[in-house]
Amino acid sequence: MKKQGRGIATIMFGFGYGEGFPDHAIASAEIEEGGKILIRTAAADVGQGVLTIITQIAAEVLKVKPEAIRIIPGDTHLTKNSGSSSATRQTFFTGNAVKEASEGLLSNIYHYASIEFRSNHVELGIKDGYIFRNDNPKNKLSYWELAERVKERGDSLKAEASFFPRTDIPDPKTGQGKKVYVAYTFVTQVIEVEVDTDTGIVEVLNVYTAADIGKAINPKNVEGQIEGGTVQGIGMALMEEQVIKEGITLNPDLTSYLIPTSMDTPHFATLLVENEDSEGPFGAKGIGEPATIATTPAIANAIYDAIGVRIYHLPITPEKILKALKEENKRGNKEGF
Amino acid sequence: MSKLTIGFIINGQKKTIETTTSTRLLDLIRDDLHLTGTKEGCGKGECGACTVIMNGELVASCLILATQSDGAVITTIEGIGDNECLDPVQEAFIETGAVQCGFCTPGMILAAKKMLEENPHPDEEEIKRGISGNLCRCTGYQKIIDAIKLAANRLSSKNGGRSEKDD
Amino acid sequence: MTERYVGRNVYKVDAQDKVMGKAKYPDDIYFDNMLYLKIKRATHPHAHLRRIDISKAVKLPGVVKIITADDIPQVKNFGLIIKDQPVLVGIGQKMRYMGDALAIVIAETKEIASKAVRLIEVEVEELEVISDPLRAMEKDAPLIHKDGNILATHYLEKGDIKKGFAEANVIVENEYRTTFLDQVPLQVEAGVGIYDEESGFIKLWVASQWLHDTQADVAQSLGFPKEKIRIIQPVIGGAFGKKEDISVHIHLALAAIATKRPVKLTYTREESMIAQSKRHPFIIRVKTGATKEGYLTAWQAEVIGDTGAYASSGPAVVHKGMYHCTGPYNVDNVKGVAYTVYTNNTYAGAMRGFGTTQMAFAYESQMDILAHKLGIDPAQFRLQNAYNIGSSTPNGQILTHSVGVKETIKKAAEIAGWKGGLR
Amino acid sequence: MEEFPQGLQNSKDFSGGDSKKCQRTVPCQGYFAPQRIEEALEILSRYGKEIKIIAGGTDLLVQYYDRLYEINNWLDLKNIKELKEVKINKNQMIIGAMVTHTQLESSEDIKTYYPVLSQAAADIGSPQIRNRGTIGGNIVNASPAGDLLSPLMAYDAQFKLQSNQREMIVPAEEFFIGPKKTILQPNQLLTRIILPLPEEKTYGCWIKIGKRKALAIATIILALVVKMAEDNKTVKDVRTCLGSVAPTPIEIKEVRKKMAGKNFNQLDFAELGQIVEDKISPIDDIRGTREYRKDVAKEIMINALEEIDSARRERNY
Repeated sequence: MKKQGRGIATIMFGFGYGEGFPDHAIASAEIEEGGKILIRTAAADVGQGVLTIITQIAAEVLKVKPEAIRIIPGDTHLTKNSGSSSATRQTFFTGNAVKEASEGLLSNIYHYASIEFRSNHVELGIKDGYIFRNDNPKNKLSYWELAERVKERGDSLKAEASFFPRTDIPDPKTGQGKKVYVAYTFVTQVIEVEVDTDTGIVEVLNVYTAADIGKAINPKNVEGQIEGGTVQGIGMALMEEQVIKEGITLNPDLTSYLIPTSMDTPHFATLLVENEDSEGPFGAKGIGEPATIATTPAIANAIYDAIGVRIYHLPITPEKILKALKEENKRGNKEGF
Repeated sequence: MSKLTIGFIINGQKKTIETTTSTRLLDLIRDDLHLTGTKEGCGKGECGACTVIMNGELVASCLILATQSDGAVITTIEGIGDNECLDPVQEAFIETGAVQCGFCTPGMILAAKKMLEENPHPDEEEIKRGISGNLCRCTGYQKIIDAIKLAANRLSSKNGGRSEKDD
Repeated sequence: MTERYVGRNVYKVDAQDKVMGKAKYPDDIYFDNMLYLKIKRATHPHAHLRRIDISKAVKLPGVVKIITADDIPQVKNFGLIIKDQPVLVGIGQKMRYMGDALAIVIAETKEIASKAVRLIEVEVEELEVISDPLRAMEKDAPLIHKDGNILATHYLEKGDIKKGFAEANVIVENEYRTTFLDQVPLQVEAGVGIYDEESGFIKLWVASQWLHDTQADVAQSLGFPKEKIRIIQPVIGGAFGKKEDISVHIHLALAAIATKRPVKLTYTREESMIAQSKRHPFIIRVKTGATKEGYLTAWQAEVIGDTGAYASSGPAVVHKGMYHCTGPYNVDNVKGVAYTVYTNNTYAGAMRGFGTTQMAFAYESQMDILAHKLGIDPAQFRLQNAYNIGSSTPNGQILTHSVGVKETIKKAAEIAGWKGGLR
Repeated sequence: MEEFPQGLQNSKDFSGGDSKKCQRTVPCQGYFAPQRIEEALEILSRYGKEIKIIAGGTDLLVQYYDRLYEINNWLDLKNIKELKEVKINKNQMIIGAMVTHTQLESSEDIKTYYPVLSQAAADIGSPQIRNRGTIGGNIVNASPAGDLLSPLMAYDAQFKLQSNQREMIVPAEEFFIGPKKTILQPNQLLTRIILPLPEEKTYGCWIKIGKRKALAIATIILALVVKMAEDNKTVKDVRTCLGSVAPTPIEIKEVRKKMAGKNFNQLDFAELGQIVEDKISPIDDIRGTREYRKDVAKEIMINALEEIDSARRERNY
């Protein structure tokens, strides 16, 4: 018999390394020859899209098209430390560093342009990579022309910034601290499942997600993180387990360690809660890790809702479900305590 | 292990190449021809990253001996689209955000292309089945499915066909 | 102010290269005259290495060199937090899990390297294999590392836990267990290394989630100045925590130095799963109290995290899990302890959620069980306990801004058509 | 900026191939791809155990992953056209050993006469695997979880085995002797699969339980084929074949006794399910426990009987 159920889970995730661990990102922005603005950062794009995010941030601040931004691949000798692509920290940390570096570069553009135009900053306008006096917009200088003039003055048009917020080391006896993590991301998922009580097989039908991410720099990217994280969560909940017995892995390949396929993916509906009140760039918070956390418990709760038994050991395999149902039939009560 | 010479057509080019009896088609494509868009994710036909089209069929190149490709016609991701003109499936992958780490992408695009050739108007279940031999660990598949729907729509309107099926 | 690019679905800047198959991942890099490496790995999960015989392997035509621990006495252990992981296990030293490296085989082709690995003979003196963290914590358990099997203990204490449970009308207590997971990034560990004799530079093309940290670890292990280790990031191919640790890096550097030729090492999927980090299995014992009106009063958690044979980021993972033990809910009285425990399993490190993913399974199950016991709608129960501005986390951090948790509960319930009547 | 070493620029130039004609390999040292069965048998007789037969390669290359060099000689059947045919000969269906799962899945004849086999082929692995994997390979590999094996047994399949000395035809049931073990001799080739054309009122049901929906190796397989008498009510004969519950695919013969001659309406499905559960003795492995397999065997037997019942009733109208 097939039974449907619905479960909810709400999670928090304190992101960044936190706990007083030095956590910072360094980035620079410079006008380079060939009509590009070069951003240097060592932030690793593992697929999550940080290079796209910082392109958007730099383009926004510097008022140029994203195509004008160039980012070089990470290289210990050409880029400075941006910290790791982990701890859900890159949008917040490197995003802020790139924003500040871009703002620094913009300030320098105003500074040198005000010398060229013999004006003060408020009289200057900026559009699409050009700077001009508002009273005479036709007499304009591109960033790259300005960079040439700056070079003639023996200077260069660039800026570097770092973002290095403080956190506190928690008291070792109590774990208490004033600011242990820079900020928290919150996610709620409601998940609907169908359980086949003959075979114990669970199908995840629908996933509804609301995520408090402060501000989505790129909404599609955020959705992609949530969908991908959710499907990893489906794997954790229902099928993934590296079986290590007496130190030996019994299933060291993708034939026997199963991850979800396209056939296992559910329908998604996602809503982003954007209060824009975080200290991240444009109010953004991280989503990488929080995207996967709520899924497993929401599925566990949905299975309980469907069949009235609860599984305490992951993954919730068909055999665990059938076994629990059998025991449940014998006992005839709920929750089991 | 013995050495021998084989010939085949890959991405429209004839090649004659010396290989061995213990070389897989995947090794030939990557190590000898340096067509590195074809990836190795598992080596056991489970992940689909090594997918190519051989003699009109979608295949896992890690499960084929190089010698078995003698006389075959092969298309890899490098044989699809170019800088000036991407394939509609490639375009759709970019537009819908179907690319994250990108490692599954070449195989996924070939699977999608092949499916759309055989079934220009797939519904969602057919799409899922068509790419079920290609694992993706990043996207949760949804944006990939969206991309294939978008490409199907565009291809069929270009061909004057009917619009996408409801699912 | 409306933004032009922020908040918009700008196309991924690297997507075009990826859809065309042009993006260069670590395994896609080739040099002329390149050699291939394979690693001979442990033959037992817990044993002293007594003898390693490479004589047959070295004679195989096409084998250029085989490096064992004897060849590299100067090389030091590595590790993300604690330097407890050997580059190669030497004679008289211990192998602590099946992924430990015993020898680096360098050959003209992958195939020859694979053959040669199988020709290496190893003799070991077997020790008790500790696969269960509860066994590892027992007093008579043999030590995997000399300072004890409990690598780290962390504590959490807020309010008065006794008082909290005294105030509770309902208490639920359960044990939850999670298992080893693999991150399964589709690109396995791979890379290419070059040593430039003249400048003394080592160049590595290896994916890393944190370039500069990896550089520092490689440098300290090899005894090189940091600036002589240059790491260039290829396109990564997925990570999810698995590419924080050292994998091919030091072996590539050693082989490049030894041969003065470009060298390449790509793990098999099997090797990646056995040798490289896992998600920690947690045993979570948790006790939660609430009033009959449905407000949480006390939360107690004990966590045992199996970190396998080496520390990696284990101590940080396990206690971060504990620090999130209550989820986003107001609880005045919290108590916790977290043990990070060595075993002879594959070492566990970072994976998406860093300990909090395992913990959420426990706390959100507890919340559900409580809601059912109290007869309160599960969404409503979460909503009435969820953080506000001014709430205090288990660490006692007062949240001053950006607390949208209640909004997420309301919105998720709304789009799901949750019929519970949230207040 | 440090550039990545590029692929082709740094490597050997292969453009030399353009001027030459696309060459085909003739049988040569280490790799043989004959065009006729007789040639293949001749090569086999010469090499015996020293040659590996390769059909689709979807099992073999997994098995020999990372040590393909251990195989010195390959006999590739890809060029033997007659092994790729599906044809009806009088009252028999003849399927060549090189017929792929995709061919099986899409063949209208197979779909009509042997729906259980057709569905089993459709449920194998993935498109990539179905395009290469063959029925002959699936049989010869003899995995206890082999998807096609139970359906073949359920349809009373026979296998034609040929050597250059003689040929023989064996029932599927006698072919499998253990996990990955068959009676096939090193000098023999499985060339054809022979299925009797089913009688008109034959019903079938295919159930595969795996741990995920695609690319799954079966935890348990059930192929149930029921032949009804003219009245469409009386059971004439039945085959209840299971996979992944024993070292070889098996038939539960006790079900035959219980069902034959009975009116389908009066069958006790739960009892029949229980027989299946009682008669199998599966093991615990990574894909499922013994207990789970026994429990599920019963349930899917009941489900299969229900499905056949409703198909049967549909045909009455």
